[in-house]
Amino acid sequence: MTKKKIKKKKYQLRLPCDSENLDLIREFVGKIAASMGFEEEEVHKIELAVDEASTNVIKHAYKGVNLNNKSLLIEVFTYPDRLEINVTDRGKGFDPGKIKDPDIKHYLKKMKRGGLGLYLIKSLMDQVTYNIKPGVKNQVKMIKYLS
Amino acid sequence: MTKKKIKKKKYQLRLPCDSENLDLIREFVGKIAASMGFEEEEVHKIELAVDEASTNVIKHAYKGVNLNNKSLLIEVFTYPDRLEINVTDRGKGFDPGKIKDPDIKHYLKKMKRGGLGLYLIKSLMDQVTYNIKPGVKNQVKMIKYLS
Amino acid sequence: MDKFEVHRRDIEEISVLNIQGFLDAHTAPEFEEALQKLLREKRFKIIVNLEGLEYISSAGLGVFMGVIEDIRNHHGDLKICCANPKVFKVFDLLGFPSLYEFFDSEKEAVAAFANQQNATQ
Amino acid sequence: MDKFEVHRRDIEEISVLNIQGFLDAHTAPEFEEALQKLLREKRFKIIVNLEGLEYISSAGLGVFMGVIEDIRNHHGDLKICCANPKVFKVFDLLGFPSLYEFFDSEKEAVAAFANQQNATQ
Ligand SMILES: Nc1ncnc2c1ncn2[C@@H]1O[C@H](COP(=O)(O)OP(=O)(O)O)[C@@H](O)[C@H]1O
Ligand SMILES: Nc1ncnc2c1ncn2[C@@H]1O[C@H](COP(=O)(O)OP(=O)(O)O)[C@@H](O)[C@H]1O
Repeated sequence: MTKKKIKKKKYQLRLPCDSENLDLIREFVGKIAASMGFEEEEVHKIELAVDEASTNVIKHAYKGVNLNNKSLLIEVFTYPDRLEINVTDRGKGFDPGKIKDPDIKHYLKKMKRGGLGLYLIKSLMDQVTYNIKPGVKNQVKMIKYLS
Repeated sequence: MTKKKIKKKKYQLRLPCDSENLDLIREFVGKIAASMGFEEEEVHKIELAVDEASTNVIKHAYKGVNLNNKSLLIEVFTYPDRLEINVTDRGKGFDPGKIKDPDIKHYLKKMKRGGLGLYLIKSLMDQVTYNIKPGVKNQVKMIKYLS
Repeated sequence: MDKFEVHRRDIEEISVLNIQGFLDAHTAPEFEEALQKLLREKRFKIIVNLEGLEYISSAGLGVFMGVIEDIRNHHGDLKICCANPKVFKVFDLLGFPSLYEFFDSEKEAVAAFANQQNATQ
Repeated sequence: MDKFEVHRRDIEEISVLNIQGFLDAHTAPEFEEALQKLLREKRFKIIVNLEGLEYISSAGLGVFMGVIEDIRNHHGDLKICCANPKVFKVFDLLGFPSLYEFFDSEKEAVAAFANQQNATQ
């Protein structure tokens, strides 16, 4: 019996930290997901989750951080049964445990916007983990299984 | 007088060496070129040149080469006046000086296909240079100016 | 790089914003500006028609949240119509239908403003 | 990931291959196979209709080059029609119009086969 090699493929995209690139990021991830056999609805969820994670990097990661190369890294790993996506920055980081799920009625009263991104990511993907090392490597890892 | 910082942006895409990814590569480069203001016709030329360089990596670079990570790297640098694209592999390399421009009538007689890729790249882009270090880093660098 | 467009039409007291394309963190400021302009003109009866909207992220939803209180404080409302299922799903995931009225057609949204008018007269 | 399609229609002695979408190194084998099938069936009067073809790279051109000698040795021909300007430009850059007949419409390509027939009778 030969040991079966696990069919894993790696795709990597590194971009300047600018919202004009969200489009490119969604297309990149969406095409890979579609080629794996994800249905259109699932592809949309994956694109949205990656958009949200990338938007957070663009909006928050490098705020007040003095760094020459403010880039955004998207890594996609495809497996026969699932898609894994890492969105990584080298910015100031954050404590995901401290971010509460949004309460929409509360938001309305406070006229506060936002806080929706992390919640959406959790709702859209099957598994989400954070790995935060401020200034070194802050990573959101998202997994979606093929059904 | 303040020294004006040159507006250079860097985009990087790393992919498995597989022709199924040509589509993704064209979209990636095409979107960046379009966003810089290249006309549709020029965008097409840029996409085709990058497709040809990537196809060469997929077809030739790792033939008979035993390597775990056979990947293809596309780097795009945008400047106010031009687009630079590097297509890089770590395969066996080749001598670009030894590759002659194709003679189409000759090809027909010999029933030989191919040899067209490098010629097309030269015709489509404003500047093309090769940097070959077999097994280490083989790079085709292409430049297109905004007119 | 995103394609996004806002078009405004006024129907008497009501202003309709047609938004089209991709509404994300890059294009949200354009939508925000169109809404703020209405508020500066004291036009508080607003319908956002999503018929041509292909995509929305939370940055787009944030724009809706940012103006609604101001609008309602001025006895106005922002009603939403013609969302495609994919776009509606995002609003729905975040509980928007409990705060905003959604309609299948623009006509129904216009009628809802008229009915409110009658009820308060 | 590419979208590419080949459809075949026979008009008496002539076979028309409609190719659509993106013809690159990934999809070229599918086009090659469709041509080889015609050769196996000894059908050597071939029109390739490019009406729906959005993109071609040298891998696609290589397929045309690979079969033409065999076809002409059998007193047949491969004629090309309905290329859009972007696609024609690629053929043109590589000197194909000196080796292959290009037509604006399929009708003209069919007529060219008929004329050749008459000339040799
Ligand atoms: N990559 C990141 N770097 C730094 N802070 C982040 C990052 N991602 C999220 N955050 C923090 O988490 C908070 C919640 O994010 P999110 O739910 O997307 O809402 P919003 O971005 O609208 O505030 C942000 O306000 C920010 O403080
Ligand atoms: N990245 C590469 N690695 C190794 N060899 C290459 C590479 N690019 C080009 N070559 C060599 O150059 C030759 C000419 O390439 P090209 O003009 O694209 O025609 P074709 O690929 O159809 O042979 C190839 O046959 C190959 O030997």
